[in-house]
Amino acid sequence: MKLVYFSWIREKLGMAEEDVTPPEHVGTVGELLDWLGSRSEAFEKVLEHDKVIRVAVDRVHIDDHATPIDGAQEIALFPPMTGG
Amino acid sequence: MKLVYFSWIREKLGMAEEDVTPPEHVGTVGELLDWLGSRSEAFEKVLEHDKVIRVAVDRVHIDDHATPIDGAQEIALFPPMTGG
Amino acid sequence: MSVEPTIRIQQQDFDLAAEVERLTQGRRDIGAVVTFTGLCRDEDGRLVALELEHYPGMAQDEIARIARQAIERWPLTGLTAIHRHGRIAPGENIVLVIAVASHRQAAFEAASFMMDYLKTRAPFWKKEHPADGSQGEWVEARSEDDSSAARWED
Amino acid sequence: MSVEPTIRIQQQDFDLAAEVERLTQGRRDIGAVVTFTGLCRDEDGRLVALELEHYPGMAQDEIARIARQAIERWPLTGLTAIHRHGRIAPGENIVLVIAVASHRQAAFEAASFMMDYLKTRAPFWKKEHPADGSQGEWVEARSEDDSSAARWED
Repeated sequence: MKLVYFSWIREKLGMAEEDVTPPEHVGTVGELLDWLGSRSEAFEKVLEHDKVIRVAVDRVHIDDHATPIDGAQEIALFPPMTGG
Repeated sequence: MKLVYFSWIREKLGMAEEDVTPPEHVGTVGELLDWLGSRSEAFEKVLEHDKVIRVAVDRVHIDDHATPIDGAQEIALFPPMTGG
Repeated sequence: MSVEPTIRIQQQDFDLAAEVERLTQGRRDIGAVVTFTGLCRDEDGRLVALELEHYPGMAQDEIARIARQAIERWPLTGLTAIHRHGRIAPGENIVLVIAVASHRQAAFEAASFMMDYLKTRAPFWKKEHPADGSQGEWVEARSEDDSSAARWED
Repeated sequence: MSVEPTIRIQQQDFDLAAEVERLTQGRRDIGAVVTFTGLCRDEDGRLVALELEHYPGMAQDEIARIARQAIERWPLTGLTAIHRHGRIAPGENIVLVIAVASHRQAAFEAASFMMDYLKTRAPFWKKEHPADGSQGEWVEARSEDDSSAARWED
């Protein structure tokens, strides 16, 4: 699965995207974030702000971290939007 | 004093304006309307719609028929506005 | 420094882009421009034109009064209102309001307020010219316009 | 017949008058055109530019979703939303929304709704470029924008 990052999350991680293969036990958005936090210090620091981190699964906003990620192709992490 | 008429009031009266000198006892907008109604049949017919007739004294909307007209130069009578 | 509104009553058409440019050119403090353009409709083919009658001596002053209320109420950086009179065909412009501000809410609300008050306070009257050649009627005031204006009262 | 909104995500500027013309030309059933243009402010000289980052794969789809909601909710005859990305200087355009309808209330409300949702749902992020050459900050989301969007929820 592809992960894509935007705004200060992209800057803090030092990359715009990466391909990952989460272990079997990672089944939801919340579990994915926890697993990503356990993989790197940079990600752990990003997750200190996890209250404001927004997630899109296959380019659709996800409000509930219990949402399954089974079969997802692209998961995006970004801060609250400031366009318009 | 000059009276000016607009929209269907102008059409029903058959004139856009006239100069009048009301008698002494006509001191308010309401009294002016009554006096005008007593002067002509055409005006009496217009006054059948007096609930919707709007009045401007010297180019300012007047909501209260008890408003004095003493010293007024131009009094306008028109139906509710439909611009915009 | 108080904003000086642009108010025009005219027979000829107006140019939306030029009027926006007048309010924004050279400025770096504007965040939001809201424009409202009102056009003549043919009412499903029923009309060939509207005739806009107005009270020349009062129209400019009354719209200026409405504009001053908007400027006092919202932090605007610019405000324009142009109202046409005379015969206007379907598809043609009737009225333009532009409200300019740092933030969008002020611009949206001021433009909406201006239109509600133009509808109910500016001395203009519309007469219909029917497509079938019959004698046209004067457009009746809509009670929705009064209630729309009333929502701005405190 | 359902209205097909025009949605564009682009680096280059847009032309307000041309976009209005696209929605109104040749029509006789339109009574109201509301446009919102959002511009870059210099924040009292503090900024030389904003950088607009976006999520290319999602931005178009998300704005189209918002537009469909507006079209379902109000009787519109046309709807356009254009959002720029990249580096934008103070005084330049960022975003354009145009809502067209028979009556003004639908046009005003739909344009305002579109902007509230573009602010809070469209995947764009603004970074400041300060005039003093320092490292710019990412603009923080405003809670007013969330509450402004929340007023449209039933």
